[in-house]
Amino acid sequence: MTTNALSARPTFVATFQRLRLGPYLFMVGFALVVYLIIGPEQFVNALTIGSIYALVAIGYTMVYGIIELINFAHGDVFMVGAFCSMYVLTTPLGQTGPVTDPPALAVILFIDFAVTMLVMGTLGTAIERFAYRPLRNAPRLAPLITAIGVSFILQNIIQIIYGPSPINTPQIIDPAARVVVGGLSIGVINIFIFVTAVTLMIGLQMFVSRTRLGRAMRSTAQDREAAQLMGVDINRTIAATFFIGSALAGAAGVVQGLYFGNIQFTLGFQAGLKAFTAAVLGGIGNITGAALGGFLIGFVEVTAAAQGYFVWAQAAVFAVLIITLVFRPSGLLGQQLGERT
Amino acid sequence: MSAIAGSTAGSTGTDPGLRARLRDFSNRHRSITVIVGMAITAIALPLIVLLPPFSSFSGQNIWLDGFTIAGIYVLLALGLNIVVGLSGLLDLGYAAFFAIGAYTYAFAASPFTGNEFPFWPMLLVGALMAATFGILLGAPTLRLRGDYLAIVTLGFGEIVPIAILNSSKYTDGPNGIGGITPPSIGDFLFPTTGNPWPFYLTMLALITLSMILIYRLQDSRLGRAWMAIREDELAAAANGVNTVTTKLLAFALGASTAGLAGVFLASKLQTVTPNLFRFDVSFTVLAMVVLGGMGNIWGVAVGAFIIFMIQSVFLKQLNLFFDNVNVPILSDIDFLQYQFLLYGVALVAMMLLRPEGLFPSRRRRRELHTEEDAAFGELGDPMGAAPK
Amino acid sequence: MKITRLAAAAAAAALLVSACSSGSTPSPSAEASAGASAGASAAASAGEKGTLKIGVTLPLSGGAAADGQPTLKGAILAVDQANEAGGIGGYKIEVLPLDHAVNGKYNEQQAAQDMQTFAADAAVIGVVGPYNSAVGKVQIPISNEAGLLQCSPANTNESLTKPEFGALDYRKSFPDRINYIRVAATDDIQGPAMATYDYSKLGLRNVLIIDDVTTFGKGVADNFQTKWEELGGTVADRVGAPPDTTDFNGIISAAKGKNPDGVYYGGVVTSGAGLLLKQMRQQGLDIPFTGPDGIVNGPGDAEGSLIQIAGKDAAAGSYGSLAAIGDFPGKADFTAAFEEHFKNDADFNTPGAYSGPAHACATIILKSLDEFLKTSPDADQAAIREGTRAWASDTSHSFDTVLGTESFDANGDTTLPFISFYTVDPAAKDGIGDWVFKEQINFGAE
Amino acid sequence: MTQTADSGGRPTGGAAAEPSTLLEARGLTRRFGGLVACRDVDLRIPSGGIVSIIGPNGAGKTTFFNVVAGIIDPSGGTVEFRGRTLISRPRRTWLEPVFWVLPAAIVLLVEYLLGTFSGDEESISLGAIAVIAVLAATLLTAIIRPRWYSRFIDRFGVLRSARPNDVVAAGIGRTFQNIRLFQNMTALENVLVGMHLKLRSNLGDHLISSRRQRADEEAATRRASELLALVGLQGIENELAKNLPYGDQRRLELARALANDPVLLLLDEPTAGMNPNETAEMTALIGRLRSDLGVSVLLIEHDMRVVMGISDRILVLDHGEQIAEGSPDEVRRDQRVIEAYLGTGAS
Repeated sequence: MTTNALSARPTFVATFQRLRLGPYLFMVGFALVVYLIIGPEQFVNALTIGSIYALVAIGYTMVYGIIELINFAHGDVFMVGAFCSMYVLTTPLGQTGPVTDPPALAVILFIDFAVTMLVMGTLGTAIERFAYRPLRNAPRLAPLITAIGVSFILQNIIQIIYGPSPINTPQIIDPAARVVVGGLSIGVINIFIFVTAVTLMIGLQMFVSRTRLGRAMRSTAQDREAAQLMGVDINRTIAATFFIGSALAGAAGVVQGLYFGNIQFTLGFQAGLKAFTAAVLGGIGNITGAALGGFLIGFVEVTAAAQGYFVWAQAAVFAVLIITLVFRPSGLLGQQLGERT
Repeated sequence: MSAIAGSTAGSTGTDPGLRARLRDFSNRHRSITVIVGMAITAIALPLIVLLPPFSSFSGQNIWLDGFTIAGIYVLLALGLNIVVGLSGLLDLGYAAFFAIGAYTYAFAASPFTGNEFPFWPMLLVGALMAATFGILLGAPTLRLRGDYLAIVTLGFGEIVPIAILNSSKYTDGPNGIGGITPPSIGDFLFPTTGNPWPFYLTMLALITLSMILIYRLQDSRLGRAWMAIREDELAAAANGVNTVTTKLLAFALGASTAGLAGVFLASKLQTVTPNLFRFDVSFTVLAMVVLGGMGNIWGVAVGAFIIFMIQSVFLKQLNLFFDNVNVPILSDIDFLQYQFLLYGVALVAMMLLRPEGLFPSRRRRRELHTEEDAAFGELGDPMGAAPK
Repeated sequence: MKITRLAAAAAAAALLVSACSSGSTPSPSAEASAGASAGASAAASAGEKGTLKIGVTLPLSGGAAADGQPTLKGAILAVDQANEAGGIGGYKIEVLPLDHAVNGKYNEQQAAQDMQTFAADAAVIGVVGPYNSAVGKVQIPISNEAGLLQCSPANTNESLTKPEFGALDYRKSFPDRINYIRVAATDDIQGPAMATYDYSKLGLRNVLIIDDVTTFGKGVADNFQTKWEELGGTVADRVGAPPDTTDFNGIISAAKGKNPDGVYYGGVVTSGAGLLLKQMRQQGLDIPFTGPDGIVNGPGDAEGSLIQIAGKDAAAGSYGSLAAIGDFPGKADFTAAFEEHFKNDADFNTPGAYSGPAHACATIILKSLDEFLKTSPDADQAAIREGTRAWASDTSHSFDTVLGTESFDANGDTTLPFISFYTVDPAAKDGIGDWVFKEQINFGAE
Repeated sequence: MTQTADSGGRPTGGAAAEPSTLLEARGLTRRFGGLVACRDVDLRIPSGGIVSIIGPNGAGKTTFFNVVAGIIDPSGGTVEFRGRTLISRPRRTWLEPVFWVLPAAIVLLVEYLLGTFSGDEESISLGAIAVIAVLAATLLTAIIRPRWYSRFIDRFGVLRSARPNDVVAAGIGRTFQNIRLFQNMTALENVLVGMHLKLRSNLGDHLISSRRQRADEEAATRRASELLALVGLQGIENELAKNLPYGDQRRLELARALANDPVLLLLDEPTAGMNPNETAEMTALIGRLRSDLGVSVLLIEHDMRVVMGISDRILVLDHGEQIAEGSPDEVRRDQRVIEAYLGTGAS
């Protein structure tokens, strides 16, 4: 997934020019333009929704990077995460509305995130173990179809448990609470979401680049056989990848619940679609790219809404996807695909 | 190629004359097989539904009407089978082409536009329109690896209804287009209700035709190229197969079949609304193809038919049954509602346990027995032992 | 060539088959509903002349069940009452309900098949339904050709009946033979009514109009907007938000800039009215939230109701119109009868917004049947079907229903186009929060 | 069949008579990100010659192969085949998609200027249809790639290296190091796929299953069986490829590579994993291919006996670098080669 990180070492300058700087400049420029078009308040909205997409997109990109599978079920893992978080907040923690006392809030949030991410990670690993691993050497189509099946199953299980209609989740961070930053009043929740997302991403980035497991992931992504020869436990590595990706999706689910205070079993489909677009946009297999892509999608969507073309927002997102695939299939940060198949 | 296989199954293929005769024979046989098979179906279905328990559900006319709608899905499945089954490309936005076909006819023959084009040529036009959009979508994306296609088609399948919804000026948006003219032969206008036979027979004719054509494609060098791509795209390219054009052809031909089905749907319902073409149609058809046995034409057709019947009749009857007998839990479960759960479980189970589908194609079983299958295949019983 | 021969052969077989096929066979679903009604009508000595059926076509499963089931029970109640009273002209009446919800959402294709079923079943003399206007568009061509009386309790899209909105496209076969009538007022009344209410009663001047891009939502919103601009109100913004929208923040922030003093949401709760309201309040947009009957769906404890999703305090300041009579004369009795009749049912045992109208529809069909049988008691089923249709669509006839005395104009629209207005009272229903009736206006009187 | 064979235009028999250059690679380079898989490799294959590439694992042999076969683009250098440049570094490929949308864009602009979109419904829908049609047409041309189209984009400096199928069309067949047969297709079908470019029937023929189509298939099937016989696989036409024993799979792949009557064969370790007997047979077979069919061969091989046995010339790679090139004896004596092998441990 971070192939360019590896290859960056020898000719650093070249890589620096070729891959590193351009996209970021583009990103900054894009953000600037968007900011000028839609103004600060909408910009905050975009960043918030973008953070959620980014978190989900990372899961896609990691899984694709390591086993080249579009994990269609990932969007639904995110959805299940939202429901899991709701369960944790309501049933064991007995929350209903905003929590005002900061320490208590912190504790509750920590428990909520920890439990949800853990459960979702496990779920993701289980899915990989039972639905994908048996098909690792099957034709490409097989796991894709299984993934779709798994996504159906997750959706319907949730629907059976919680019914088809939308469910309220406790917004323990008071959605009305606002702080004034530089003359602009921003919702506390928005700030919280953005910060959480960025923290998680940085954490992940460090994990992947510093730890042993992270290195194992990168080498597996590069060349599974070679990694195996080097003594990397492929199954364990892939399982770990799924765990992390799904955990992040779970975190995104928590955030979703906190932000909108209302969740539904159909949540996963749309979110998953946009998140995958984000992953492709950023260069599939590249974590930073996925993050950037997520925010980009957020910008596109909110800009459309702000300009009064809300109904076209979806279409705009996919237009972006197709254009990317035509003109830069490798995405913002991805490296050129080796095989031209 | 399966023609050759069938023919050379007996001989070791040293005598070209014999082989040639055999292949001609089996080739002619292939089309006849389909026609005979469909003819049997055409006559058998109406008779079967006169027997209990079917007769107790509803009258023959209603059954035939249901079969006609089921036929639309069979067509869709046959088309998607070209893309997914034969060429191994995952198309998740198939309903979009269905929609394009339907709206093509809606524009061609409805008070909304004021046009009054005849139905039969529009079948072709609808197919062409769908194919055109298939090319428009496929051309940029088919150069990339397969799974990108999956996501792009998924997006496309989302965009088309959105586009139809929001360009009210041309499509009357969510209202859809009503008052579409039903087909007519001479002065005989196909009746909307009462007598389902005209639509029923038309649908059977369409299916028969598409099956024959698809078989011919499958047996051609194009069909071989498709399968080669499905098996190993790189190796296929390294053997002179232009993967892009070949994949694009598969995509376009699949789309055109959907367009055909769309035109028929429009003329049957006499109303089209964007709501008819949401993504669950795409996924239902995909499930049909996978469960029917990817790449196996008869299998897919039968699979599609059975699945549609299950979802539109069996599950309903199940509900009613449990409502009547008041089984504690079961009577509360609404089976219709969990249709997609069943699909999901089926898809996963199918891929893990029986990837060749419910009605495995002869190819997949050939290693087990060659001779009798060759003979058996020629008989081509509609239960999906594909006449190869 | 071969194909044509095949066709010929099949056609021949067809004749053979249809010759020996016995017309219609009772379906277990009919038995089912019969069982439902038999409980009540056992005592009655109805049915010496056999049974006739009233079809009910509604979305009855999944998310749509909340709309369909209470409506269905409204019709069942009417029929059971009739059977208890000794049936109609010696006939016992059965309710034959068919569900056209697929995956919990109405499905036109299925609806069309159901209408085919009714049309083919000669014992069906009338149909109650459908619920969604989009479904009506698929069904009316069929029922029109079959000459089958169809009475919708809830369809409000004007194009279904009014030629000037293209209704003739849907009754092509017999443009002058009215077979589709409805007791609900059309959107070209409901929308403008709310516009007037917003303008004069709530004193709004600059509204934000959002629709859910569905047949119903967009239609009613368009009608609202037209009237609104006539009245001299200004439209802060007109936005479409597809039913699967969850994030309205973009829209709201954008709208805030144009400081609207009210919102009109053309759509239903399942397409996001609740989420929109919730997010509006969160962004501190505390302005009246108004909408059509789609948003008036039950008290704060009802699963998936506007009040429950948005929260009762956020829901305060919401106003909804209902395209039916709010407190019709017999409302109290009706509610009592309804709850009494279905007290044993696990769920949906209280009347919904369209139970009354459904009851009225059934009553109208039964009344027409009764009147026709008086004139020609021995008519065969085909004649009964036609006779019932004819009597019901005759503009000179009127019907005493729970909603009051209904009659229909030349298009089959009710001559009692009542619009009633509701608002959310957080304190109502002992603190759960519920919609409370404000007032109602008869736009037929204008 | 014969005339199709000749249309392959290969120098029948008298290949050795005129040792003209068949394929020439100049300064072929390929890097992946930072690491260089092969650098400045020069190679010349005389027609009718057998040239081998040897080198320790990871020396970039297969990369070189894939570049020549058009599977991956080179980062530099060119490959000329029969005097015309086949492979070269792609330039400005991003420009091509621009040409796809350009015509449609122009039409759109023109319509806009003509005020189509302020006009009535008719004109608008017509305008839209026109745009879509143009776009579709452009894309189709781009995919079919007629000569004039290629020349056109050449003029704008868009240079796209040959795709694998172009390479095959030019008359180069190949096998893979790890066998890549179409597992679920029969042996015969595998060879028939290899014959793809020789069959002339088109979509129309398929649909009406025309006489031409049938004749085509007939001839193809006959030829396919001949090829199977040639590599010694008589009578397994209808075995699924995946059910064949390893050695047979290698031969089948060879037969498939021959199906298009190539002038040059790229064989990637044809004897890998074979026992001595099979190896000997395969070596003999390769020799026969040259003598009987006059096919030139470019060979990657680890088995030195094979290499020294049949090669005219040998190219030695190590870490992507070309360290030696010459006749077997020269190479055998070359100091760097010995180091390379001893250094990394001969395989």
